[in-house]
Amino acid sequence: MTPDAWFNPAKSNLFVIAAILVAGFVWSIQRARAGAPIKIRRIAGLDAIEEAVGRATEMGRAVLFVPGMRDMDNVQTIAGVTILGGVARKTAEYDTRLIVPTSRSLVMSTAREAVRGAYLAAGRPDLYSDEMIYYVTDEQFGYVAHLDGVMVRQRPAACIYMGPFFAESLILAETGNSVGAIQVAGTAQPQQLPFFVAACDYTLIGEEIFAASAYLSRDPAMVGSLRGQDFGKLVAMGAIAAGVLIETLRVVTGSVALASLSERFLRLFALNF
Amino acid sequence: MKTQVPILITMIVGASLVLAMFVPHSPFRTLDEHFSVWFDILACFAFVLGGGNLLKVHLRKVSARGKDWAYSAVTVASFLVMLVAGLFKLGAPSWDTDFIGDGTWFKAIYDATFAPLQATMFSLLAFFVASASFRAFRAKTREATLLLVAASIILVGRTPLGDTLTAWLPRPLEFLRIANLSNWLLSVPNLAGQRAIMVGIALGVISTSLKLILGIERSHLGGVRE
Amino acid sequence: MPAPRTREPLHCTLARIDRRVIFAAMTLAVALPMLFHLEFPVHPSPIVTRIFEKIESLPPGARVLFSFDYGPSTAPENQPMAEAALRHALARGCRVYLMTIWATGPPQVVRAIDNAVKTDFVDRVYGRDYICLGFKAGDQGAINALAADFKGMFTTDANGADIESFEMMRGIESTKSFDLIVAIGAGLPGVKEWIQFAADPGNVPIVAGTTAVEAPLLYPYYPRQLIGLMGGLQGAAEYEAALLAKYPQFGERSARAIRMMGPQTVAHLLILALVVIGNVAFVLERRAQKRATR
Amino acid sequence: MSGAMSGATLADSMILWVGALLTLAIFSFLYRDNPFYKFAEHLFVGMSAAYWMVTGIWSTIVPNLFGRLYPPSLRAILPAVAEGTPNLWYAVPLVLGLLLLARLVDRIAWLSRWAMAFVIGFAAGTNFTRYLQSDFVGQIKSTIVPLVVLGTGAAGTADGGGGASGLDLGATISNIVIVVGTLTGLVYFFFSKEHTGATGKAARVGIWVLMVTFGAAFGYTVMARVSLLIGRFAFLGQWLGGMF
Repeated sequence: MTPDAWFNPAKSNLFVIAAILVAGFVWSIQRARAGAPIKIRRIAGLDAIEEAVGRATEMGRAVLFVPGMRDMDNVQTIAGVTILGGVARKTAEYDTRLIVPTSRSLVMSTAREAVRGAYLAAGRPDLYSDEMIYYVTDEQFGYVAHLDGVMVRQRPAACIYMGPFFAESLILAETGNSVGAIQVAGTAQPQQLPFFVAACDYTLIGEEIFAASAYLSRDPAMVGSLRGQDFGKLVAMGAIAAGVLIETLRVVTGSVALASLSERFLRLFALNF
Repeated sequence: MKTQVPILITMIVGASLVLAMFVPHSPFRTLDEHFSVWFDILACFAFVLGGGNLLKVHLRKVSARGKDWAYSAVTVASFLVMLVAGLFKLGAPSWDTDFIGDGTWFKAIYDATFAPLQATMFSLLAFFVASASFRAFRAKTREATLLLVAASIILVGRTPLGDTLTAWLPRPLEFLRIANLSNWLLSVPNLAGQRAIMVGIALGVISTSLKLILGIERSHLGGVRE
Repeated sequence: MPAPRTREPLHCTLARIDRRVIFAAMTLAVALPMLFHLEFPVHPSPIVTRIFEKIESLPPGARVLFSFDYGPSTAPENQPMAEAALRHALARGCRVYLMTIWATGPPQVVRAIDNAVKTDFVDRVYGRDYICLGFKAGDQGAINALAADFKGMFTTDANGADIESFEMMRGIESTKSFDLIVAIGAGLPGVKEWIQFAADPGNVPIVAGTTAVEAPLLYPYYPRQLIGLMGGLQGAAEYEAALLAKYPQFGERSARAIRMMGPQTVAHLLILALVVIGNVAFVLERRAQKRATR
Repeated sequence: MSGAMSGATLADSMILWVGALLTLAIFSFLYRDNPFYKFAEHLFVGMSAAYWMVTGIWSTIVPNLFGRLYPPSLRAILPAVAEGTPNLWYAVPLVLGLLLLARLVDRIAWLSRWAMAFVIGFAAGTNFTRYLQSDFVGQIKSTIVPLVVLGTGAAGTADGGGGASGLDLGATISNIVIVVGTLTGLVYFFFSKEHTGATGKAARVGIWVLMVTFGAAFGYTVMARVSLLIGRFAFLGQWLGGMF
């Protein structure tokens, strides 16, 4: 490869895979926009958010929303802020107090835009104030110490954790539980999922957190993108199934032709073609 | 201006970074690296924004003399002390030395307060793990039972006791020894689960990125779709 | 359950247990074994034994690169494993090269030198038998660069002395020049990056030690890409046990993880007991509910 | 443990004392919220915010912004960098950074969106490629394994069953579990199909695999957390040992 070429041939397989995925997404989105009906399965964790906000309203207590421990360069954080928009729309409709402490000031800025937009869309811009969303500290456990303090002193009726979480997941969920809050969590950090699954009432597992904004908005283009995600999974499953079949036949038959086919097939998924 | 320009910026920056993977020609070749540094710089401006906001919130509480205002004063004071110690490199022999080098006030405060506070908050987890085990890890369903069984095998398998408990198993049943069982659990079913989660997350990330680049997802801009 | 009318059912009593009782139990489960120096015999498992055998097979003078990729917050887990492996390599007469790609790592390297080299191997000469290279920024990029040109990245040792002035640095071109990499890590960047950027591309043997949290993520690499793995405190204790069986002269100094496994085991048992009690309460409660609705 | 205090300077023992008292203040939260915890919490928040701000300024803004925009400005602080040539491209992050601070002034706060748009675009672009390569394509490749393993002592399985010839039963079972587990796990995440019928059954198996994964993670994490607590108790022991 010459350093000044306009295309890197070592990445041509990745280019094709990316093109297939993107085409699948765009096609699904276009079809949805054109009005093709798309069914989406129930995601219990997201339905629970409405229930949680409703309960906070009944009890006259606040909703605490935690968008995770990373900055806006993390896609999970972006997903978290998008879900926050949906939550804010509900708290605006029900006139329920919303508390959003953040551990990054960029997240604070973005979250303010999202919440302000939601209150406007719900027709209650009068209820919005910047003070609902504030920066605490970038330090993981300093932030956790503050969140614990907020929970025991303000006793929110609902705690919603959406975004990237690390060791603190259990401290938050257990403290939230001790004040009797209904808790909904979602993260794509595999190591933290068992703690959320065990200690919270509802948990969005892995990919589900990225489906949330589409699910909440019910906007055709967004719902179409979920279809695109499913298409991607089909591509992955098909590739695995085909590869496993070739490999198994190779081992069973010991054929040389299959060995070279299997090698070529695996090369399609090499990081440097 | 308020919505269209940001969407355009996101689109250009995002799309050119995706292209950069396939196009080694300049300027794409070094785009990733440069944008990373730019982002780091922006994140540091964000510290200033965050610090400003923190001061604003707590100074307001102090001046209003509301409930717990004294604690807000603690936050303001500790923030300013740490800031001055660090920015002016107090205690350092000269300006060209490390801001957190030996002998600086910044390091002394860090060692005395920051480090133990952080480690202690971290170790609180052991207590919460205990209370969650009692309260939350219940065999309510078949799924929950599986989680419990897997966790128990690892918990016992990773202690000297587990070894002793199953060391009597004869050779043909060796794979049932708890150390072997926990190894298998980790390297086989655990691996399969991790993979399924990883591929799913990758698709979620790709989809979200694409929606951002195409301008479909804009709720972070306060954008109700027009 | 035929409980006397005057007493409340067992599951109600259990359900009312305050969190603070559990917290107190946890405190005692850790503090008492520490106070009374409770110890259990530790037997090395295969995944740890393979590391021991690998280092045991190295000839005197072999070059071993140690990377200390962790900070003080996980030192209780990582430090004992790092020191045990370091003692072993020195006991075999290997030349050891100590470095870190974590900004919080240098104090840990210094501690290992104080605890292991300067107490058990006073005859070893700095620059001939061991060297402290210090910290290199750049995360996995740094590993990538070391795999191409080692001395281009480390132009000096940790004290700023010219790298070429040390006898043991002669002939070191890249990470391929080493006979073994020992990566002790606590997260990202860490063992995974050492495998991906140095061990795999250069075909350099690698052994590792990690925190318990990281360990499950590394199993996919064992045993093909990773010779052996010390996972968490138990992994460290197993290595110490293997080391002491062959080299009893290190004694108490190399039994820190074994000592810590006492409270660790009791705490695990407590957690298991809590899970069991919680589930007993749950079953009783469900049974009582069924009876009430019948 | 004890004896660590011998030869310690006054500053060292002060650091130890403050650290020990703050450790106890945080632990007191386990009993209930109280003024000591509140003090430690507010101290932690203020100090750590300043810590990150100072670290960001000295380690990034100074060398990477000023150091590249106008290196001679750093002659007194970072002499090694001061000889470099100015790179005017770094005016862009400077401008974006200033736009970000516009948020502090209500009238022009919307300007900060431009800076945020850059951050979001950066996130979208880098994550798209990174996840495509190592998590999507990379994981597909690793899952392509034969469902039948021949020979003995094949590496990669811990149970090492199997006979002396022919089929390696242990490795075969392991590979089948890996492939079936991964595929059914993926089925669980399907959004456009309700979990009924065959999909439902596959998703059911998928969730079992996920639960075992979570159990393994739980077990190992418990172990790590307990080790850290032992470390903290050892620290308190050192402090107590120094007192007597």
